[in-house]
Amino acid sequence: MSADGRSTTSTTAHSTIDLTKIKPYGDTLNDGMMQFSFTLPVPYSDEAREAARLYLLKMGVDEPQISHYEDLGVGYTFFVCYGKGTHTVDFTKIEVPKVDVEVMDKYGVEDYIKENIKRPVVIVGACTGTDAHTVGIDAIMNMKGYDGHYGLERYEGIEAYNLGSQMPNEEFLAKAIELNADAVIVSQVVTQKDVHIPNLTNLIELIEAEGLRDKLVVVAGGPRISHELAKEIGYDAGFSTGTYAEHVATFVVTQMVQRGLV
Amino acid sequence: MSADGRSTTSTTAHSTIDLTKIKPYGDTLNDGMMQFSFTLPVPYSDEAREAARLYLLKMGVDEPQISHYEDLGVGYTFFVCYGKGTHTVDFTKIEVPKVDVEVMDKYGVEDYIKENIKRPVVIVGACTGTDAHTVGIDAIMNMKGYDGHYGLERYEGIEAYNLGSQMPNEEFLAKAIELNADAVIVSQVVTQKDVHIPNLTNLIELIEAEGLRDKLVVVAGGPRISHELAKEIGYDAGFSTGTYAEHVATFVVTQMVQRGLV
Amino acid sequence: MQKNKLNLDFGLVAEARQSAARIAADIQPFIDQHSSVTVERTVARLLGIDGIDELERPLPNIMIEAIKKEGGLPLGAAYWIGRAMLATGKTPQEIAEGVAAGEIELAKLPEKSVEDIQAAVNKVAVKTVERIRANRAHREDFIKNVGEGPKPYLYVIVATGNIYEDVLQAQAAARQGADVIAVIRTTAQSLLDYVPYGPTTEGFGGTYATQENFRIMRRALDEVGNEVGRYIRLCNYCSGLCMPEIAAMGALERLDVMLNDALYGILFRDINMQRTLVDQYFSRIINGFAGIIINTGEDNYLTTADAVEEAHTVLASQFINEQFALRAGLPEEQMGLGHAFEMNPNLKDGFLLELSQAQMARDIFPKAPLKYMPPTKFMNGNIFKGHVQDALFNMVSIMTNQGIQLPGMLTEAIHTPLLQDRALSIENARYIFNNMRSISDEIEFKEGGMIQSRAQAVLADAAAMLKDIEQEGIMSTIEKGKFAGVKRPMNGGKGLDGVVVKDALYFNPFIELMLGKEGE
Amino acid sequence: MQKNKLNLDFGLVAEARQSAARIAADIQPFIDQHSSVTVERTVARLLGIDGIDELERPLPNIMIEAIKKEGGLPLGAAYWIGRAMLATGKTPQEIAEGVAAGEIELAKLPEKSVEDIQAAVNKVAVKTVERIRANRAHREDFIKNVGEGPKPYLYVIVATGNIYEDVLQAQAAARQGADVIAVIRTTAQSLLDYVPYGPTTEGFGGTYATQENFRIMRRALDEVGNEVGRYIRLCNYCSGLCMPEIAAMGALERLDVMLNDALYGILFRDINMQRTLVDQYFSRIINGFAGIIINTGEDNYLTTADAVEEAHTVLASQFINEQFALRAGLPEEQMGLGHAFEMNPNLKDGFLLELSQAQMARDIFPKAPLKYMPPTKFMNGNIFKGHVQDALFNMVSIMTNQGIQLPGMLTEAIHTPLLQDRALSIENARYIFNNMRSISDEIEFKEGGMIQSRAQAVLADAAAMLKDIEQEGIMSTIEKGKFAGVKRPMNGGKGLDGVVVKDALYFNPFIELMLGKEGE
Ligand code: B12
Ligand code: B12
Ligand SMILES: Cc1ncc(COP(=O)(O)O)c(C=O)c1O
Ligand SMILES: Cc1ncc(COP(=O)(O)O)c(C=O)c1O
Repeated sequence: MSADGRSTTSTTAHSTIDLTKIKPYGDTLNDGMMQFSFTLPVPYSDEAREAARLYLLKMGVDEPQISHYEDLGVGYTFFVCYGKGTHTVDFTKIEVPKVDVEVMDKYGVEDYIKENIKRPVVIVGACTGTDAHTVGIDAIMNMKGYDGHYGLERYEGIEAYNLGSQMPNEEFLAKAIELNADAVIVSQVVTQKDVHIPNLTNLIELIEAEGLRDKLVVVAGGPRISHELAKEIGYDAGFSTGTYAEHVATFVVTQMVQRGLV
Repeated sequence: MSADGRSTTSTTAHSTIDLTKIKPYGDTLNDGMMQFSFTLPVPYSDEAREAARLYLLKMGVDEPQISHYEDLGVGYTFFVCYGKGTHTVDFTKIEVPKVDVEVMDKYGVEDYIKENIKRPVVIVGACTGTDAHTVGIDAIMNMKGYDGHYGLERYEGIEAYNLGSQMPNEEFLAKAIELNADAVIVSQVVTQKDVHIPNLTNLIELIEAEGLRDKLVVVAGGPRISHELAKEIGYDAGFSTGTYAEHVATFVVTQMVQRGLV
Repeated sequence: MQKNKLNLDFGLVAEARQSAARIAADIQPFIDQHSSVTVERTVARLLGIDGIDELERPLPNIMIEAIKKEGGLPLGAAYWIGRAMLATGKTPQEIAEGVAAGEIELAKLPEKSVEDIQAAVNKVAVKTVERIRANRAHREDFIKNVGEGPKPYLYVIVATGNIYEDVLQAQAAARQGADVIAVIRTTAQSLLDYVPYGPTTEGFGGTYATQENFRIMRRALDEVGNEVGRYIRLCNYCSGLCMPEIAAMGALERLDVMLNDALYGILFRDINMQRTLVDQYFSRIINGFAGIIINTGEDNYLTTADAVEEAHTVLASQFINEQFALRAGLPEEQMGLGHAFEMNPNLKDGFLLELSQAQMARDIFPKAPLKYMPPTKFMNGNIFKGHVQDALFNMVSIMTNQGIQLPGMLTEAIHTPLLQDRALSIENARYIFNNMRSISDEIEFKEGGMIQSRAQAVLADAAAMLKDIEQEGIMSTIEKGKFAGVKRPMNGGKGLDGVVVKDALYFNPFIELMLGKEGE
Repeated sequence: MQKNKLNLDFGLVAEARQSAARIAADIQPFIDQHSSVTVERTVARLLGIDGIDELERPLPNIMIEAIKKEGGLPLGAAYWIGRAMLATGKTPQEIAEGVAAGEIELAKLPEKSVEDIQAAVNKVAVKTVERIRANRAHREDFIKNVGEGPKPYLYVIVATGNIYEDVLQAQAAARQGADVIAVIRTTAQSLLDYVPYGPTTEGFGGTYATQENFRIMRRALDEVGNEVGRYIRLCNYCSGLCMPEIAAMGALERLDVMLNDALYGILFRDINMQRTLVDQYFSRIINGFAGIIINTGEDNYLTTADAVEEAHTVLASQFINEQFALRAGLPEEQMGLGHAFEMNPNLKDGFLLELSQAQMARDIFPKAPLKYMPPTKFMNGNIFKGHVQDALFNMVSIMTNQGIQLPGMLTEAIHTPLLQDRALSIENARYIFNNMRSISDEIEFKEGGMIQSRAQAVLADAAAMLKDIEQEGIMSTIEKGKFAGVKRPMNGGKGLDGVVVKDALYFNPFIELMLGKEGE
């Protein structure tokens, strides 16, 4: 699809999109229309309604409209609102850091290993810390895979070890060393109050303390783990919702070659 | 319910609400949590996602989280987000202009007319301009009323004339003069592109041109007509969702007495 | 499939249908004896007259006003156009332009024999009819070769006021899964006694219905239909003061669905009843011939009246609309009879009553692609609850095999749909339709239970009401306010002055061409 | 009411039930021969021992560790406490404090006759049992005098981590219509081999289960229950390494519902199977006696396994849970057997399969207040679609008369519920429950249709599986990974070192008091 993604017959409507100043779209370009819902800790009243309106005005919302408000039963009031965002964003300036390798499929990865690495690649994974959500890491590692995409255990040339859930970082790393891992991959699903950050950071610190940071490909994943975040806290890559085994496999094997870890 | 509306056992949770600085509440006081949904006119992509995040940041939303985004099929992307509002509102300073008469019920109004006006009160209503939504004005005027509240036609001492829908302002006013109206009450439901504003303004101008502004109680109503808005464009009062006949009846008869129109 | 799930008394159904048939038959002589300005403008359009003058007055209006001014309307537009063709050798369009320019005065042209006139007119008329027939065939081919969505068709509206913005929204909707796109008309159009011209970009709560707008949208939908592999139907409104004209425009531009009700204009737009009854007849002949599905407006009753108490008026009106449609040669397969999910959501067991009502319509009109309207009256600003109301509505639809579904909008009480509102609404319906696809075949209703009894009671009330109307006559019934609680006097309302009694020599070539040859 | 809507083979149901009964009977001797540290701590608690030392170690733990260190655990805590009571004349609490302070060494106290010890202990035990009985009566009175909500009860969670914040949210939920408030436990608590003490304000994704927190919440719910005119049930979790202890705390503080599954800890928390089987028995005796509804955790199978393929494992587990519960004197009316609405929403006709599954559970366990869990696995960040998924779930619940409904949260895939999420979720359920109140009585399923056949097939698979397990034995079955695809070795997992073989003189006064006298 082209940059503005619209087909010829409709271009007359919006030939004027200015990508340096984009705004929300309701039913007319640049109308700024947005929907909001939130609760204010004040009792259901006209004053509460006004407070919600003022709040949206402060956010730079024009013509805020309180479509619905109701008493939540503890002196707090819930609001559903619409209004027109006045801010704009320069879309032309946006650059998102990405895992930028061309994703190979299972056979591609297998061939790549045969040609470029010529020995089994060892990948050790787990759901570390107090996290017990194994479905994500299982989706990536187990034979069966996920959504019709086989997991790493089924890849020829990859030895995959899934160490399961609630794995303390120390134990996890010890096991990885024992198995002679080329890559360690960890999953973090519980992110409430940012519990995943200290846990992920701790693992990296342990790896550094062991002097292994250069020799290992270190990857994190989970529904709220962005590549950006992962890089920030010292990982080689981060993978989020919609990841399949081939994504992480491609990344690991190409990293190994690029970094001379073969 | 008390100002903070909470019962004794829970006060330990939030004894600290500072009403001069209120913020949205998710599950912890002052967490600022809000929900958003909107569409940006840019194609579904990581960059679009980032644009949505930046947009929320511009609005003063901390830790914006894009929970969901999807392609709308025309190069536009829809977002569902959560994030933490950083603004605050001073709740103690809020004053909302209100129709401030103690609402009387039907019998109260009837007695009030007998005692203070001593002649029939003539109220003429319609849905004016191009608007054809009669259900609202019918709810206020027709015998049958609405939600168990009788309409003005059933009030002893009130002569109510419901002129129906799509009534041009000129015709409406002519009819009101002919009927010797004490009050004219108009309904406006279609508010798209603010069509109601010129129409309501036009009626007031016609009334003023006829030199009748002082002699008439002039009231507007509709789901998006606030008292504030009505006052602003020269009406005596505005009534919104949740209005019953007794509200407007009380207002009309007390205004008449206050303004010496008996 | 047709299992009488509700244990309805089909003897009573037949009685009710006969009452309705007699009601329609009773008024047919009146219809046959009259014509109207819009009927004649339609004839002019179908004979090729289009365009506007420098004051933006449509040529069909100029033509018919010219004829009317001379008192020539009882003979019909075809007569005058044909006579002018013979007299001048010009095409209808050239004649209209001449009239508009003041260069031709129809009444002053030499007289011709009626046979010659008819022959001349028929030659042109047959071409138009062929064009419409070709449109119909084109639609059928598209569906055969490219495909269409399963029923219930998903019908969504676009209402930006700007035809180009509408196109954007319509294509988005089609990609999201919509099967029918209805371009809502601007607020006041139904009361205009002419059809605006050309592409338009300004409307309130809707976009003008113009032939050019039809064309633009038709092209856009064919394009996206090819892309998504489904024929996307286009819908507009032929209600108001220009019923047959808009029907004709729709037939020419291959619209697929038209709002078209025998009584709606009378009850909800205060259009004179004589005018509407005459206009609806010709409009339906055209729709019938063009293979256009009509949508009737029974749902409107429930936006003002109570859906529990007044359910039988919906059914009674469906019977009447059916009979009026049959008389106009419109087959059952094109009758999108309307009904709506409009009970108070806080009603205990209200869902069962809705289910009963919807199943009843299904069983009584088994071949009709019923048009099912979403909750509107009881929607409020709580979009979350509203989205659930819409989900329940979608469920009833798939549980009872409706034909055309207007998925509700979570923002119904707030604004005309945003792009995202429509996407969510379609998603809601598609999820439910797929996840419950076979449910209507799997579920039965308890013998003598609440669902069955309710339908039986509503049917009985509707049959009684129709008996009543049969005694009273449809016009007198409307005068007394028995439909939707609205009283309309015989000679009140808009557009009466556009009604005319036909002369013995009157002729309209299209009635015969469309009805005789293609009617069921 | 009990109509066999699915045409199930109740002979096969009886067979399956017998298999399950034999599976449970088979393991009972093992259970009877063993005790565990938490069972003994429970006895200590029920005899009045509570509190912590200056290192925040709970006194029941200090007591049992002291006994264990001396090798005295095979005789049971009751023996040692009773002996100390006779020897010192102190109350159990004073004794525990003495032990903690290092002032009393239990093994060094003079021996007493077992009869005397039992008599002394029984006197205290009877008082505790009376207190629990009174709690039960109090609940029944409250319900009789003030009332309760109709079924399905609306069960919502609070999970702020701070008990006071939880109270705020719980009272709000009750006012919005919730019938059961579950205080979710903090993430790691199930693996603690002790129960924390006092009011707590720090937890991750949940709040610590402590007796003081129970008390605080109980008071808050009684208060709001009186206000709204409905008894508000309080729920917590007795799974993990402290099953019977938490059951005891719940019984003492008048909790009403407890998560309590015979296999959950083994499969989902990797707790040793011997430990869990022993612990669950005593915990269920307590729950049974206290009139507490247990909730089993079959829903968890479907968060990892596929709900279509693995449906029969849910049913098999329900049968097993039922038999283990009966053995512990827990009547059917208190068996909140778990199941869940977890099929892929994009599955064609998936709703019919869900309906079938839910109706099957209803028909096979007619008296049980089934606990029905919402969609979680297939929820994603699209809260609007999620809200519709939750609506469909609510529909299945009311269509099949479930007992306890955990309305889904539209933000399931995003965060633990906000105040407003819970309000919307309750509104969704209440709307549907009221609007379809009688539907289960009105709707029947087609003979031999998809709904009936599916249930029959699932039942057959479950019966076969139970036959298999009966051959194999429950422990070996789990070792082979036949439940939820999870393999657990007999001697693996947490907590095995807390299991002990009982001495011939072992006694636990509460088993008899609670089971003998009140067990159905
Ligand atoms: C299933 C589930 C459970 C199951 C887990 C079973 C199991 N064995 O995994 C059970 C019932 C045990 C459970 C328990 C709890 N859960 Co839970 N659970 C879920 C649920 C419903 C689905 C998660 C899931 O399986 N997703 C499917 C997988 C395939 O997706 P995924 O994990 O995102 O994985 C994909 C990508 O992210 C990526 N990926 C993931 N990991 C990795 C790793 C690498 C290396 C790579 C490359 C890629 C990658 O690839 C995967 C495939 O594309 C979610 C809600 C939801 N719908 O998301 C809540 C949810 C995650 N749980 C939650 C909570 C709070 C809990 C509890 C703490 C509740 C409690 N107090 O008891 C407990 C704690 C358990 C613990 N100690 O961690 C919260 C988390 C809130 C937050 N943002 O922090 C959620 C969001 C629910 C909620 N709204 O409260 N849960
Ligand atoms: C019923 C209805 C119709 C019916 C109207 C039938 C009739 N005779 O009234 C029909 C089907 C004809 C209709 C048509 C249209 N409608 Co309409 N309709 C509605 C609907 C579903 C309900 C309105 C209603 O009856 N509410 C119930 C009454 C009791 O509430 P109320 O009007 O707010 O009145 C209360 C108070 O506001 C107050 N009040 C109101 N008036 C007055 C006056 C006085 C003096 C006082 C004191 C108080 C008072 O007291 C009343 C009782 O408490 C709304 C959606 C919704 N759920 O709100 C859309 C809605 C109002 N319609 C809408 C539109 C756009 C139209 C059309 C323009 C669509 C089209 N292009 O064809 C047409 C145009 C008609 C026209 N020319 O005006 C939009 C308006 C959008 C906007 N914000 O501008 C809405 C919101 C739907 C939508 N989302 O698109 N509609
Ligand atoms: C049959 C019919 N025609 C037309 C309309 C549209 O109304 P208007 O007359 O404003 O175009 C409706 C609306 O519901 C309808 O049901
Ligand atoms: C039976 C049972 N116990 C306990 C829990 C709670 O888990 P945790 O062990 O983390 O407290 C669940 C969760 O679903 C459950 O089903």
